[in-house]
Amino acid sequence: MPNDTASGYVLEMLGISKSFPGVQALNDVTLKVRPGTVHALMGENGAGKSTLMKCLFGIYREDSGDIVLKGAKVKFHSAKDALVSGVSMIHQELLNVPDRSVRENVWLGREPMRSFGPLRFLDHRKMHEDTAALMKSLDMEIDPADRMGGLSISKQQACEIAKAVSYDASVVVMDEPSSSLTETETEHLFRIIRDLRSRGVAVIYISHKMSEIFQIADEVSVMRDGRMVGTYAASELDEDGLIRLMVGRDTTDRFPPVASVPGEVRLEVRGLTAANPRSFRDVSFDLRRGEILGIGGLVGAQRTELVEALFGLREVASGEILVDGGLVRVRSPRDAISHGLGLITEDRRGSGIFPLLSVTVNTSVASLGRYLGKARLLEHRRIESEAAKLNEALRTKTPSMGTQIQNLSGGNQQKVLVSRWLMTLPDILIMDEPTRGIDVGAKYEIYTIMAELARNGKSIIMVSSEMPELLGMSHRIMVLCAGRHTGTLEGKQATQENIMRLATQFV
Amino acid sequence: QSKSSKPVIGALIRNLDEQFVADYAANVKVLAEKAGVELKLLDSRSDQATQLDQLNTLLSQGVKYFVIVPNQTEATEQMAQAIAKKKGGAAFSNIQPSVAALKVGKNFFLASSPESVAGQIQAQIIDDYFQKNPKKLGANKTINALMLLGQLGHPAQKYRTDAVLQGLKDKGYTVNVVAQDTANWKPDEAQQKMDAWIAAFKGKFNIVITNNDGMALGAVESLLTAKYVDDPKDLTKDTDGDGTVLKVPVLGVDATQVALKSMSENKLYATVLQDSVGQSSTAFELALAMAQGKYKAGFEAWGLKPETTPGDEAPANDAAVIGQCYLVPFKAVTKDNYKEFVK
Amino acid sequence: MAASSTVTAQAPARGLRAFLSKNTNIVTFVVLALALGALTGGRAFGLDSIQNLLIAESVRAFAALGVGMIIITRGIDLSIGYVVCLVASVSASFAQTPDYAAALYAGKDFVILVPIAAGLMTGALCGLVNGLLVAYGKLPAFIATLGTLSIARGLQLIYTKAAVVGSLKQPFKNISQGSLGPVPYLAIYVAFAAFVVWVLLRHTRRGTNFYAIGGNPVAARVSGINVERELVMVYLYAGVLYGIAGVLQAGRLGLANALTANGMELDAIAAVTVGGVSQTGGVGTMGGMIVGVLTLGIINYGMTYLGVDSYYQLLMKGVIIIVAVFMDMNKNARR
Amino acid sequence: MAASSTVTAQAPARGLRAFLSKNTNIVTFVVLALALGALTGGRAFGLDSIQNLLIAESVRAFAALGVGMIIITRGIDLSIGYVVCLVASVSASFAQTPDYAAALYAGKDFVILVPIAAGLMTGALCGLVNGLLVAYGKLPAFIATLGTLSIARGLQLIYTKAAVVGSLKQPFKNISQGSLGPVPYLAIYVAFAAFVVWVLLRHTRRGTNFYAIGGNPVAARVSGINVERELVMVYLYAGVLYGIAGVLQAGRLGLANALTANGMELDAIAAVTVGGVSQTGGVGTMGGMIVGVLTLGIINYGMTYLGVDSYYQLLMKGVIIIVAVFMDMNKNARR
Ligand SMILES: Nc1ncnc2c1ncn2[C@@H]1O[C@H](COP(=O)(O)OP(=O)(O)OP(=O)(O)O)[C@@H](O)[C@H]1O
Ligand SMILES: Nc1ncnc2c1ncn2[C@@H]1O[C@H](COP(=O)(O)OP(=O)(O)OP(=O)(O)O)[C@@H](O)[C@H]1O
Ligand SMILES: [Mg+2]
Ligand SMILES: [Mg+2]
Repeated sequence: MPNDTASGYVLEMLGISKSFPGVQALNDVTLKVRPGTVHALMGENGAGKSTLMKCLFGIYREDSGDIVLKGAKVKFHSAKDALVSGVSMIHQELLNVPDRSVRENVWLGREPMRSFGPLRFLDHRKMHEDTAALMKSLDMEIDPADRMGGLSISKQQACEIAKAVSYDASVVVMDEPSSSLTETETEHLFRIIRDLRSRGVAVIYISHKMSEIFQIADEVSVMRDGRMVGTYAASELDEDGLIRLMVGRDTTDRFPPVASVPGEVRLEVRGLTAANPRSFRDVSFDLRRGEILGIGGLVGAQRTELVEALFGLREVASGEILVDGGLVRVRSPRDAISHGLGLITEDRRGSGIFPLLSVTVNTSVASLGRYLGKARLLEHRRIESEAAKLNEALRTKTPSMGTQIQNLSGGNQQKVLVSRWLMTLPDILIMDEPTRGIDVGAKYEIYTIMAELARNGKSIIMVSSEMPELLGMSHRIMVLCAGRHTGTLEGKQATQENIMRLATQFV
Repeated sequence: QSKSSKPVIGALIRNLDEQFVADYAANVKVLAEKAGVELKLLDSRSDQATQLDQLNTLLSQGVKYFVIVPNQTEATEQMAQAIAKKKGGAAFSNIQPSVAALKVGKNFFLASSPESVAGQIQAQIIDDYFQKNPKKLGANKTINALMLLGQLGHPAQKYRTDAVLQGLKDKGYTVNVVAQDTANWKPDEAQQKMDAWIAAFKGKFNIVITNNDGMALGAVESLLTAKYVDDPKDLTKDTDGDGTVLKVPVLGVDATQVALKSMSENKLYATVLQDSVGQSSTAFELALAMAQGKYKAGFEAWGLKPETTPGDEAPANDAAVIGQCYLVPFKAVTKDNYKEFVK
Repeated sequence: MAASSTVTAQAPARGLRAFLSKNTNIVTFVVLALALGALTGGRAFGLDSIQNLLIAESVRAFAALGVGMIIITRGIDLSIGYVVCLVASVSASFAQTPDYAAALYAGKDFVILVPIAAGLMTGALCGLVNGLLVAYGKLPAFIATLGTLSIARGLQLIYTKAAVVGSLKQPFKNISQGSLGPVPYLAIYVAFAAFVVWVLLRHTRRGTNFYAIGGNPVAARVSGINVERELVMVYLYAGVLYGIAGVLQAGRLGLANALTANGMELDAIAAVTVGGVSQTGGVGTMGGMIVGVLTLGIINYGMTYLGVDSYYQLLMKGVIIIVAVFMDMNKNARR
Repeated sequence: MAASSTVTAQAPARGLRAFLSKNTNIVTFVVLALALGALTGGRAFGLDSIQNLLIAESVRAFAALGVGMIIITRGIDLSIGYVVCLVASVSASFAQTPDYAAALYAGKDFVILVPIAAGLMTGALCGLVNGLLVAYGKLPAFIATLGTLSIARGLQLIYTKAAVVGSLKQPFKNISQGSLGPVPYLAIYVAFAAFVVWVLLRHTRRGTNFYAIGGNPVAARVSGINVERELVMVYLYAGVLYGIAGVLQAGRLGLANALTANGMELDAIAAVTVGGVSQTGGVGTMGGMIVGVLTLGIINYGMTYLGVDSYYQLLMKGVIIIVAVFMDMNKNARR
C-alpha cells in the first residue's frame, strides 16, 4: 500500500481521552502508526489498550482527541464506519455468532450477493468458496460449513483472525489474538502478520506475551494508567526494559521459586475416558500434595475436556477418580467442589464472569457457604474484606469492589476469577490457561500464589499453552495429544523439545 | 368534597369492551349531560378487585351515589357496605345485587333484569321457531343444539346458558347438546369452533345457541362460508321460509346494530335485547333522585315502579327488599320487531 | 451443559441427528395428526376439514411469521393481539356497507383498496413504533410491546367507541372468504407470505443479520451491522404481517370488535416455540414456524372436532404445548 | 474500599451518579405523585386515599415480589394470573359459609386454617411445577408458564364448574379486610413479605445464587451452584407468594371466580420492570419491585381519581410504562 500521507503515518490518534464512571481510562493518548509495520501496544491490565482500540473502531466515542486515518480526520460512529474506512479488528473477547456457520460468521455484514433482476440475494455458493479459499490461503483447516459454536476456542479465534484479515484493511487491530493459541498456532499467526506487513498493512498488536513482541513488532508503544508512556523501536528495547516501561519499576525474575516438595498422592485418575468418542480416552495420572502438575499439548489435545470432566462439567464414559485414595463420583461442579476441587475455566466470558454483578460477588460466589453467620445469613463484612484482600494481592485494578465486573479490563476480570477460586480454599486447584490475558506483573503475582499454595500442601493442575510457564512452574508436565496421554516429563527431561515431541506424537 | 353545586354521580362499569356495558355507559353519559350532573365513570375491565378500588377512590373523593354494573353478584354486598358507610346509595344493573346487598340499606336498588331472563327469552324464541317449523325438530321433540358460550365463569355466560336449557326443558323439549364450547365472547373464536363443528356434525344439529351476538355473528359467517344454507347457489334466498337463509337458526343476545343488520338480511335468526337504555335510565334516575334528596319509597324511575310482590329470582324474591327492585324487561328481538331497535 | 464451546457431533450420528433435530416438530405434528385420525376413524380429515384447518390457522400464521422473525432477533412481541384488533377495526371501518346506519363512516363508500391500505398502514405503524422503542429506545421488547399493547387497545376503543364494526361489504369479505377451486385464498396468501419470509431469512443479507443479532448482538454490531436499523425493520415487517392478519381477519369474520384477535400473541408465540424458534435468539426457520402453527392448529381443531369439554381443553392444551416443546428442547440434550 | 491503590475514583460524580442510578424509579414515582398532588390540589392524598392505594396494590405486590425474583434468575412467569385465580378459588371453596346452599362443600365448616393452607399449598404446587419444568425440563420459562397458565385455568374451571365461589365467612374475610389502626392488614403483610424477600435477596446465599444464575447460568454452575435446585426454589417461593396473593384476594373480594386476577402477570411484570428489574437477568432489588408496584399503582389510582376516560387510561398507561422504563434504561446510557 503506498505511503500516501505526508506524515508517513497511516493512522494517528491524537490526544485521545476517554472516561468511564469512576475511571479515566484514557488520558491524552497519542499513537502514531506507520504503514507496513507491526506496532505493538503494551501495558499492564487496565492500562487502556482495548479502550483505545475501541475508540479507533467506533465502539466507544472518545471524549476528546482526533483520529487521523490516511491523512484525513475521521469520526467513526460505528464499527461499520471503521470497517468501510479500512480498519478491521480482532477483539479481545471472542465475538461471533455461535449458532451460525463459519462462512456466515466470516462474511457477516458483507455477504457476497447475486442479482436477480432488481433483486439481490445471498450467494451461498460464493460465500462457501470464498471462505474455503480464505482458509486455504491462511493455511487453516476449518470447514466453512461448520457451526461456529461447535469449534474449539482456538479455532474460533482462528476464524476471527481470518475474518479480520479478509477485510483488506489498511490497519488491522489485533487485541490479544494469541491468548488462546498455542505457540505453533502463534507462529502461524505471525506468518499471516508478516504477510500483511509486506503488503503495506499496518498491524496494531496487543499481547501480554513478551517473547512475541520481540519476534514480530517493529515499533512498541507503551501505555500505563491510561497515558502513553512512549513509542520505541523494538530494536531499542529488551524484555526487562519493556517491562520496566510498562510497570514503572524494575522487576526481577519471571518465575518465583517453587520450593514445595510433592508429598503423598491426593488425586488419582485411572483410565478416564470421555463419553464423547472424539475426546480424551484412557487417561491416567496422579497428583501429589504440594505438587504443580502442568498439562501441555497442542490445541485440540483435549486438555480442557479432561479438566472439565474432572470437575463434573462433562460426561465420562469410564474410568475412576480417586481423591485421597477414596473413589469419588463427580457428576457436577458441586460434587467436585465438595471434594476440594476448584476450576478456573478457560472461557472467561462464557463460563467465568457474571458481567452485571460486582467484583465482590464475582469473587465470593463460590465460597459463600463459609461466610454464613447467625441464622445462616451472609456476613457481608467478612465477605467484602476477604474478597478485597484477595484482589489486592493480585493487584486487580477496579474503581471499587462494587463495580460491575464487565467494566473491568479483560486481564483484571481474569484476576477476579483467580481470586474466586483462591477464596474457595481448594485442596486441588485446576487452572485452565490461568494467565491468559494477564500482564507480566500480575502473572508473577499469580505464580507466587501458586507456589505458596503448593508450599502449603495444596495441589495444582495447570493447563497452559505457554511453554515458559509450563516449564517454569511445574513439578511435572503431562502431555496430551489428540486426547491421549503421551507422556509425563520431569526434571531435566522437561524441555520444550520433549514437550513438542510428545504433543505431536499422533499428528 | 367537590364543592361545585352540581350533583356528582359515580358510574362503576364492568367492562366497556362488552357491548351491553358500552351502550349502558353511553346512555348514562347522555343522561348526566342532560341532567347537569358531574359524572365519574370508571371501567373495571372485568376485574372485581379493580372495581372495589375504584369505588374506594370515588368514596374518598366524596362521591356518594352510584350506578353500578358489577362484576359479580357476590361482591355487591361489600360495595354496598362501603357506600353505606358514607351514607350514600347505589343502583345495580345487569348483574343483580344479592339480597344481602339490598338489605344493607334502603338506598340500594336493583335496576335490571337477571341475566337468566335473556336465556328464558331465547328459549321462548326457539319454542316459537319450532312451533312454526316442526319439520326442523328431531324425533321426540329433540333439539340438537350447538352452543357457543361466553368466557367461562362469566356471570352472563353461566346464567344465560343455564336458563335457555332449563327453559327449553320446561317447554317439554329434549335438548341434546351436540357440542358446546367457549368462544370467550369472541366472533373469531366462534367462527373457528363452528368451522370445526360443521365438519364434524354436518346434518346432526338443528340450532345454534350463543351467549352473545358477537359469537352468533361468527357462527353465521362460518355457516355462510361453509354454504350451510338453504340454497348454496344464492346465499340470500330463504327457500324454506323459516326466516333465515341458513339451514339452522342462530340465536344471539344483545341486539347490537350489526346483529340487527344481519337479521335484516335473514342471516341471524333472532336476538334478545337486554335493554341498556332502560336499565341505565332507571339506575341513573334513582341515583340522581338520591343525590338531589328527592328519593322516597315507591319512587318512579324511567316510568317504572318498584316491584311489589316477590318473584322467584333473587333479589326480587325477598319481601324485605322488594320495594328496592325495579325490573327492566328483556325483549325478544325477532323478525317482527327488530326494526324498532335499529338506530 | 458444557462450560465452554459445545461438543462436536459424532460423525455417523450427525446425519441422523441433523435430520431429527430439524424434524422433531414435524414428528410431533404427524403424531398428533395420526392420533386425531385414529380417534375419528379418519373422518377428521375430509377435504373440508383440511380446508377448515388451513383457514382457521391462516390468520395466526401471519402473526406467527411476524413474531417468529422477531424472536429470532431475540425480541418478543406482546402487542400482536391488540395490534391485529386495531388493524381489523380500522380496516373494517372503511369497508362497511354505505347503507348501514351504524357504520363509522355511514354513507361513505370507499374503494376496496382503502380498507386494505389503511389496515396495512396501521399494522406497519404499530410495528414501526415497537421497533423504534426497542432499537433506539433500548427498551426490553417485553415492556415496549406491553406498552404498545395498551396503547393499541386504547386506540381501538377510542376509534370504534367500543362498538362492533360490522356489516362489511361482500367484495371485501371475498378477499378472505374466497377460494381457488378447493384451495382457500387464505391458504394461498399464507403460502406466499411464508415464501417471502423464507427468502428473507435464507437468502437475503437482512435475514442473516436477523440471525446474527439474535445470536450475538455485540458480534453483529462489530461486524458492521446496523443493529438498530435491522431491529426497526424486523418489527416493521412483523407489523405489516399483523396488518395482513388484521385485514384478513376482518374480512373473514365480516366484522371487527374489541375482542377480535385477543390473546393471539400467546398463540403465535407458543406456535413458533413449538416450531423450534428459540427464545434465546438466533435460531428458527420459516418451516418450523409454519409447522408450529399447524401443530397448535391440529390440537385446537382436534379437540373441538372431538368435542372435548372446554375445561379439559384448556388443561390438555397446556400439557400438549409443554410436551411438544419439551421434546424439541431435549432432543439433543445429550452432552 | 478500592482493591487497588492505582485508580482513584472521581469522588463527587460517584455519589450523585450512584444515587441517581439507584433512584430513577423513585424519581419517577415521586414525579408522578407530585403531578397528581398538583392536579388535585393535594386532595388526592388524604389518609383514606393512601389507604386505598396501599390496599389496591397489596395483592399485586405479592405477585410482583414473586415474579421479580424469577426475573432476576432470567426467567419469566406468565401463569401468575390464573395461578392466583386457582388459589383464590381453592382457598375460597374452604371458606364458604356452611349454610350457603351453592357452596362447593355445602354444610361443611372448615376451620380458618384450612382455606389458608389449601391456598398456599396450591400456589406452592403450581410454583413447583413451573420450577421443575424450567429447571429439569429445560423448557423456556415463557413456554413452561404458558403451559401451566392453561392448565391452571382449566383446573380452576373444573374445580369450580365455572361458578362463582362466594359467600365467604367473615373471619376469613377479616384477614384481608381488617386494619390495625389506620394501617390496613394487607399493607402489613406486604411489608413483611417485602422484608423477607429483601433478606432473602440481600442476605442469604440463595439470594446471591439467584443473581448469579440470572447473570450467567453457566458460570453459576461452574461455581458450584446447583442451578436446577435454585431454579425450582425461586419458582416455588414465587408460587407461595402467589398463594398468599390468592388467599388475600379471595378474602378481600369475599369471592373468587374464573375472572379473578386475570392479567395480573402483565401488571406484575410491568411493575417490576418499571422498578428496574432487568429482563436480561441478574439485576433488581426488592425496593425496586415495590417502587415499581407503587408507580403503576399511582398511575392507576391517579387516573381513576382524575376520572380519565377508561379508553384513554389504557393509552396513557401504555405511554407511562414506556416512558418510565425508557428513563430507567437510558439513565446511564452514555458510553
Ligand atoms: N465499559 C466500561 N465501563 C467502565 N470502565 C471501563 C469500561 N471499559 C473499560 N473500563 C476501564 O477502563 C480501563 C482500561 O481498560 P482496558 O480494557 O482498555 O484495559 P486494557 O489495557 O485493554 O487491559 P487488559 O490488558 O486487561 O485487556 C480499566 O480500568 C477498565 O476498568
Ligand atoms: N477438533 C475439534 N473440533 C471441534 N471441537 C473440538 C475439537 N477439539 C476440541 N474441541 C472442543 O473444543 C473445546 C476446547 O478444546 P480445545 O481445542 O481448546 O482443546 P484443549 O487441548 O483443551 O486446548 P486449549 O489449549 O485451548 O486448552 C472442547 O470443548 C473440545 O471438546
Ligand atoms: Mg484489553
Ligand atoms: Mg483448553
